[in-house]
Amino acid sequence: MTTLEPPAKPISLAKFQAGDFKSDLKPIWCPGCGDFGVVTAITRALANIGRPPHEIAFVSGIGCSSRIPGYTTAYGFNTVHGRSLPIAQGINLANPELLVLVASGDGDGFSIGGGHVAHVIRRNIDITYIVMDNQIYGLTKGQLSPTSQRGRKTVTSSFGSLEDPVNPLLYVMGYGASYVAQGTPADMAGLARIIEEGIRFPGFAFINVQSPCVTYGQEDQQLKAHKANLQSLESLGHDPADRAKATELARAYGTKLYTGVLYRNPNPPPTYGQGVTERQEALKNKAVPRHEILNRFKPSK
Amino acid sequence: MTTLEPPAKPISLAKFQAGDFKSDLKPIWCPGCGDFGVVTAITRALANIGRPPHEIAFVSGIGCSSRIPGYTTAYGFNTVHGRSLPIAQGINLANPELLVLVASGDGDGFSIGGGHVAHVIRRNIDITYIVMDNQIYGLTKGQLSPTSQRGRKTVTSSFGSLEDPVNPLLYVMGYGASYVAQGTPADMAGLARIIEEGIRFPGFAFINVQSPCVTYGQEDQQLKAHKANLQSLESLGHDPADRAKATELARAYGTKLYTGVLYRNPNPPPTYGQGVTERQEALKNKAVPRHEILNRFKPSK
Amino acid sequence: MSEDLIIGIAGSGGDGVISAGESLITAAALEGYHGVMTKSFGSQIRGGEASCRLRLATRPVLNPNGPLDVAVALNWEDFRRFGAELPVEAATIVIYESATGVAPDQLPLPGVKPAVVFSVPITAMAATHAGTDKAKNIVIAGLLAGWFGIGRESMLAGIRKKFAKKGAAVVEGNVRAFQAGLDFAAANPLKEDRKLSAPQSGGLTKLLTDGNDMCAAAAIFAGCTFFGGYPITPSTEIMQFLDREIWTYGGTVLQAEDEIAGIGAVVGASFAGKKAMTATSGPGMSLKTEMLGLASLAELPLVCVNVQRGGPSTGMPTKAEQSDLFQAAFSAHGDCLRPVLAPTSVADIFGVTVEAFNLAEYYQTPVIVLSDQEIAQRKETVDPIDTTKFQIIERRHPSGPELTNYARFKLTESGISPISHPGMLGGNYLAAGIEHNEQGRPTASGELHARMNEKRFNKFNPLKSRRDLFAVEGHPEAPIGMVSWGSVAGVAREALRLAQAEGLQVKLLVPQLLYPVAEPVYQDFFASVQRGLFIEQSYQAQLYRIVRMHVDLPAHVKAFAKSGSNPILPSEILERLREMVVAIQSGQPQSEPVEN
Amino acid sequence: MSEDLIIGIAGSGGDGVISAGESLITAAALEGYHGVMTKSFGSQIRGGEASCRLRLATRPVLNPNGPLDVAVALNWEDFRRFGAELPVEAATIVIYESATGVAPDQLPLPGVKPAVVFSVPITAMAATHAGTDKAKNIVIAGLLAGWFGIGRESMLAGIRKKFAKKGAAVVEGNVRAFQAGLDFAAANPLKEDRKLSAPQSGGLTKLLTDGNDMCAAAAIFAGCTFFGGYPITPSTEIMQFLDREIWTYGGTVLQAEDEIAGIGAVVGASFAGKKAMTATSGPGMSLKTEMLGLASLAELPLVCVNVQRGGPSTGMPTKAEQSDLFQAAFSAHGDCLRPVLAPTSVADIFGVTVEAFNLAEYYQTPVIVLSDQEIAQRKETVDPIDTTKFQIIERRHPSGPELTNYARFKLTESGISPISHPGMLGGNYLAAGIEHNEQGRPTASGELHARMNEKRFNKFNPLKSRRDLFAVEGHPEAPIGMVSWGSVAGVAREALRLAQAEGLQVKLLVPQLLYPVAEPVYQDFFASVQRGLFIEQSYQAQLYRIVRMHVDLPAHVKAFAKSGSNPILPSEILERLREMVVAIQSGQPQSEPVEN
Ligand SMILES: Cc1ncc(C[n+]2csc(CCOP(=O)(O)OP(=O)(O)O)c2C)c(N)n1
Ligand SMILES: Cc1ncc(C[n+]2csc(CCOP(=O)(O)OP(=O)(O)O)c2C)c(N)n1
Ligand code: SF4
Ligand code: SF4
Ligand SMILES: [Mg+2]
Ligand SMILES: [Mg+2]
Repeated sequence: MTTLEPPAKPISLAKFQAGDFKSDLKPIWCPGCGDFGVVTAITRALANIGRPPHEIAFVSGIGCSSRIPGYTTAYGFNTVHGRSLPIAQGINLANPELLVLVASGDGDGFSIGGGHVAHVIRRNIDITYIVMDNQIYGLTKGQLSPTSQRGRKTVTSSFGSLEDPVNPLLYVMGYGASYVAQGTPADMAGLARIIEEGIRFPGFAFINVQSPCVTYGQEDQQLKAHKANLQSLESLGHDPADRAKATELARAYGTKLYTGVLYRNPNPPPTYGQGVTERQEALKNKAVPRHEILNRFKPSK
Repeated sequence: MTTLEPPAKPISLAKFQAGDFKSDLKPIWCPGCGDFGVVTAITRALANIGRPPHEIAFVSGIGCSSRIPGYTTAYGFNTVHGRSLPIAQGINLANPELLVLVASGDGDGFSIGGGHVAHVIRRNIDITYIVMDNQIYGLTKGQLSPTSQRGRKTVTSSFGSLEDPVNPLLYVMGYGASYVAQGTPADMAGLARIIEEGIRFPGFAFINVQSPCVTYGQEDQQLKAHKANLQSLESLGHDPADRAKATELARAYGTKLYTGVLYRNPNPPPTYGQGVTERQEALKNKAVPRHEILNRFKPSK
Repeated sequence: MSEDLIIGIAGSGGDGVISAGESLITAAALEGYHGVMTKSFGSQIRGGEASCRLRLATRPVLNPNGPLDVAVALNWEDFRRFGAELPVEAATIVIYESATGVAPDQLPLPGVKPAVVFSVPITAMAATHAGTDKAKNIVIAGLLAGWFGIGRESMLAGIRKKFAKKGAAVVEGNVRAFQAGLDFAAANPLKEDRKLSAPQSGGLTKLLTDGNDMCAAAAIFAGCTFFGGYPITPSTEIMQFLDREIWTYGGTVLQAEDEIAGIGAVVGASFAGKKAMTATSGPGMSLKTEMLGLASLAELPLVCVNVQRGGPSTGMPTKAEQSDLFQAAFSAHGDCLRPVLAPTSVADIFGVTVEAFNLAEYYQTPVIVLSDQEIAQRKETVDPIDTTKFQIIERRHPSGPELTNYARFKLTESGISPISHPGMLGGNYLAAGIEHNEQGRPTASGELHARMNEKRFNKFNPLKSRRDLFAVEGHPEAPIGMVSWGSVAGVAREALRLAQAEGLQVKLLVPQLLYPVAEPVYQDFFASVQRGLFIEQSYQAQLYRIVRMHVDLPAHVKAFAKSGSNPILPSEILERLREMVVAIQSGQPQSEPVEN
Repeated sequence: MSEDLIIGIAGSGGDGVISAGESLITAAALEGYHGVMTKSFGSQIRGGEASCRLRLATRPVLNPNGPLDVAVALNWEDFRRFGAELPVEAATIVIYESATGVAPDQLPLPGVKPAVVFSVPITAMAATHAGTDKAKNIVIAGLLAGWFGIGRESMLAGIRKKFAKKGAAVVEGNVRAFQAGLDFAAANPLKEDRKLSAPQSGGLTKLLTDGNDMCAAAAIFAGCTFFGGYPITPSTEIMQFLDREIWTYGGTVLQAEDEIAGIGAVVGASFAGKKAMTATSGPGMSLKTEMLGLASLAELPLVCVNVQRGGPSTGMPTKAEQSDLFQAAFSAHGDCLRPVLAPTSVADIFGVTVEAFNLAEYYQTPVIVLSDQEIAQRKETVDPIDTTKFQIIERRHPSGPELTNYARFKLTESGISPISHPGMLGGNYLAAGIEHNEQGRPTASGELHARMNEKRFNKFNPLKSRRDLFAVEGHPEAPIGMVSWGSVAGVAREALRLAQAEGLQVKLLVPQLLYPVAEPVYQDFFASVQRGLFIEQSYQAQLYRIVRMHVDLPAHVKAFAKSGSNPILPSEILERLREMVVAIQSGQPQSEPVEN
């Protein structure tokens, strides 16, 4: 077991219950959808963190999974498909004091939104990115997703998919992410734990959640199969500081269901926000008052 | 030395000179720009391949580098910033007989266009993708590029960049590319060779070219520095079939200048185009004539 | 006997409401009735409430229309969730599940007391006869077939076929459930005048499909061999149909990583010489903007279907609206023009899509087809279409002398320059989004830019007098004129019928071509008009505004416009037409119509 | 003495042409002259040809205007490449490099024989006096200072300062080169009437800057603390200026991976409560469409600057055009409205940008600033701006009772609902692109959608009577009216002056607010108008068309429009005004103006 460090930014800690983070909006997911478990895990993690709901910004894109913010009491922003990361990044840089969570789906995060991931990671934006990976487009009723396996038949791949799936774990490792974990609602305690740890981690944290789609998913992608197949990385004795090993394990995505922390950088790089704050501090005394900014345009000989 | 296989699709081979592929449009690059060497290397490679100009589609985005298609006699398409790959992909799938080349810059290819790379690679679209990586935005006059190193000062990073650069070689390895090479116009013969080999390679081929920007580049990014620093992978005895080693070498991007073929998959997967063609063949006999397609809507009891 | 029957059925997700509606409309199509069926769901993906509206008639059906003739409620909570979508009046026949425990004179329908109410033990009948609750929809089908005299034979055949695989016992159980419905109806007869008359066309079988499938089929007919797109409600079925069908024609469907890549691949395929298409809805259109501009400047043919939903932004993805016309016409930066077409019905989308391909190929341009959620997803009976009537146009390739010193963007008189593609010897050129000279070489010359702009605009001039892309109905010299487009045109058409039946002098203009504005067509139409109304389902009355840009409309031509998902009814329009007649007769300015 | 002097200088990249122009306009600004300087380059990034046009005057200068008073050619090939950008007439004084070997009466200027021609051994003088070719620009500065009586002292001071670091020898060399220019001028005097009069304002130093820097400075003044964007010509300098300055105000500049991410971060920063901005040009605008729609629906303030270049698509990136107005107003899908403002000059962009932030924060909306390449990149003298005149508006936050059961999208009378942001206790809500109720919860109700559309449109009503965002110049009851916007407004203003000088009864309307269309303002303006002209640099005359959507213009109001990069000159406009006067007097319909 890893020890949890104190929360990164203890602005106004208090004692909370998971229920304090659940809104009264009734989820409109299909009965049995894995996302029910994810929202529960998130609210549990948040209760442990202790930041009050109004200091949390919870951003998402569009998809079944992206409905999550509305089911919490945080400031939610259900943005547009694929753009949760850029928007969350703006929130973080505008106010680094906030706790910024991002929820996404496999399509939202790795298809239309895939182009933003590398950049948010290489900037090390201090947000926690939770992808509910169900290997399908749920909200739009069952089209091929970038994590659907080759050959899979869906309503947009009637004769089987002709492409290899993306590997979210391997990609983010390649982008240099410092915290990479995977979970499933089949292990709620474990899921809540890696989310909590991700939030506490100083910098960008990526959590891939195998969250079953009961309506369009395959049998081997359901909770029952997860329970039978999951392998806890901790129980395997994996050392999350071992980057090479983590990369190797990441390659098994799609064939093995490893849960827990795959990689945790023991020496995480500075966050972009830190760089910004330091720069602002360093330059503060060079400011001319805003109303004198036009003096910049006085011609000089 | 590797032996070059015969061209993948010998539609109408003939004897050509590099000059047959050079158009009479005068390049408007700055004198000394590395891209001059790249267009030369490409035309040399094309002469060796032997496909006539009219069977070649040469696609690019926007940037100094993206001007290349206009300087060749191929069918050129200077598209919009960051979208050369999707467009090239459409060309390839619409007519798999064509030879499709794509030219891009570090910004065009890895910043605005970065989201398309993974998908074109996991589909294994049969195109040759040449990125002229000068670690700067040339056309727009010297802004930070995704391959600029951390701390670099440019007109958009007056106080130094706060972000880690992307690693094109590592990224495409992670995406599962089957042919990955790097070159520089400082070694013209080597550059022409890896381009030719990339074209012959059946499937997606990625070639990162360290192509100096003489106007906005740094001294250690110029041809002279390249000549001094480049290390040929061949001379290092690197086996391009060794994926693990290739991944390791890719990590040195930005610190070492390795040239030659980093990775060549000895068992390349089928291309997307092959899958498409097979499917078309298999289903051909199920066609109803186009003008009878509406029969699909006859109600049946 | 009745000529027109509107049935609304609502229940919860598992109740088979939609499938009951589908067997009815299928049976009706087989017997030669006209019909449309629209579906509506709660926001759940699965479970939640579901409903359908079915309109069957002996003559062409132009829209789903308003109040129900027949309401079927499997439970009242779900039924009431659909509110204005399933309006019940005093004249409505109400059929409901007895197990709801509601008394026939205590229906939870505020302010309405329907005269004819049947409490039917639907679930119990299903359980008794078929041995399963699941046969509820079969019972409903039996009830409706019995009461309204439609589809008895074909539905029975349908049941036998559908359950054949499950064995004789299941088949017979369902047949019994159907018969139980028939028997119940027979035992509780309706007045004869509520039955549906025999179909006018003498029972000729019709096609049955929805707008998305029809659009996809039209693309195949027009010769499309490449589709690139990204899923989005309510357009995805176009891609799904093509994915099932296009390969047999040597074509390809690419589900791309996003909408930009989807249309990007289409641009590439078109450059490579193929007829190519993409389809999407509002948010996807917003992302495709840059590529549409590129295709305009590089003069590359492509068809882009926008199945409009409620906007702006994510808006209301499952509801129809006509609020993307401004975007269709004006989204790209710079001066450019691309044709925008709109179908008015499922049948109409066939011709409109074929025309879109023809315009795209002929004018070398992107063409927008503005469908909408209603047309896209409603099932409609369609009279057999004679496909030999349709001409298929191919892009003009250069040949012979045109291929020596080939000038891709030659300033021809028509503005249309023969277009080559990779593979064509001698046709090599540089395509680009950069302004260019006739050879395609980049230029920064203002003069060349002006000439190329002129070329790219003037080539469309002939399009503005394509009167065949407009329907004028009603008295040609009428002093009252309506203009309506898309799915709402069906409502306006019905209002026209009603007005004519009352002897009002009214006419209606229905454009398939929305942009460019065909000035002469509007000028002619409005020449006789003293009062007029653009009828549109958008807040801004977007066609009205766009026509005003180019045509000086008579002073009293206004708009009657509503935000999406708020029904526009023939009766409402009729009301306004009557007011106009009065205003003209009295010379008084009328009260301003709802105009946003 | 002359009141107005137009100088054009052209040479090749290394010739220092731009720097010569810059020292002149700097000197002029210091002495209190008015001036504008535009630059133009060949398509090369480095090397290639370069030119600048410099207009200096004793009263405000409204545009770079047409034919040159003075042409300076360092070589004829490069000079001629600029064609219509540097027009030479018989009255032009031509100064050229003797080493070109061209005889003064054999200038390669087809069809023109300038009366005054000086062949000057510029390069030789530089080499002789400064010991290097590089001092050519210093010689040119000396020549012009000598002949036109400007900037002698301040340029000398400038030279001393500029070369100080390189040591006394270099300084003295350059001073000698400058003096050589002065001496040459003295030895070859011009008629006295070509000299420039003393500045009217009595020599008060002016500010000197370009539109992009001014826009960025205005953003800082308005309280902007977040900028997210992606480089694109000709807007990048806005980001570059902010990157140098914003950190000191606790602000941040993010160069994002693309335009979508750039505006995405801005949307996020605004949601987090900050004043935020992005800037781009056409292709970037096309990519930002979806986010603009999101910001409209979620009612989030932001400012988006579009520095217009030649379109469509990549078009002509270094040339100005006014062809993105349709896009600014209509690009997003669905019914939505966002204000569009345009500055007419470098000075004007200050107030316009501040106003854009005020509107954004007050109305909780994206606001588009339509700058253009000319304003953005021309150097202009600006009278000192009294910043205390400007009010700064902050978004209205909820407080007290508004924070119990907080309803983010409350249907208030004004349509403006107090807005909270993360960190504000009790203000928690769900923002979304989905249609919502007052609490921000998703809805698919047509009725709610209609009410929210109404709210989102009606809140802008007060904006339509903001007469302070319009300038009316000339005789208020004139029968001839012009409308012009953006950089072209300066040309129209000059035409107005000329017309007034001829005694023509003309007026001019210059809107800063382009959209929504301020109907009452146009109605009032056109009340007296019999003939009118919208003057615009676009093929489609986009403002003319947009105004027509909402205002019934008098029959004889037309457009005079040209594609980008084709100069519109005061003299051309004057010509048309004269024709209009004749037409009115004779009651004849005039010949149609160039209207595309
Ligand atoms: C720009 C845009 N494109 C497409 C859509 C339609 N759309 C909504 S969610 C979605 C994908 C859903 O899949 P995923 O992200 O895996 O989430 P899930 O529903 O499976 O949780 C799509 C294609 C949209 N809303 N906006
Ligand atoms: C959508 C869009 N955004 C931005 C630009 C402006 N732009 C053109 S090229 C370029 C980057 C050039 O850098 P790179 O891709 O590295 O190519 P290089 O010029 O260095 O070869 C940019 C930002 C554009 N043309 N279109
Ligand atoms: S469709 Fe799948 S992902 Fe969506 S709510 Fe239903 S089960 Fe969950
Ligand atoms: S700016 Fe740099 S990349 Fe562009 S042409 Fe000049 S040297 Fe080459
Ligand atoms: Mg999914
Ligand atoms: Mg570059």
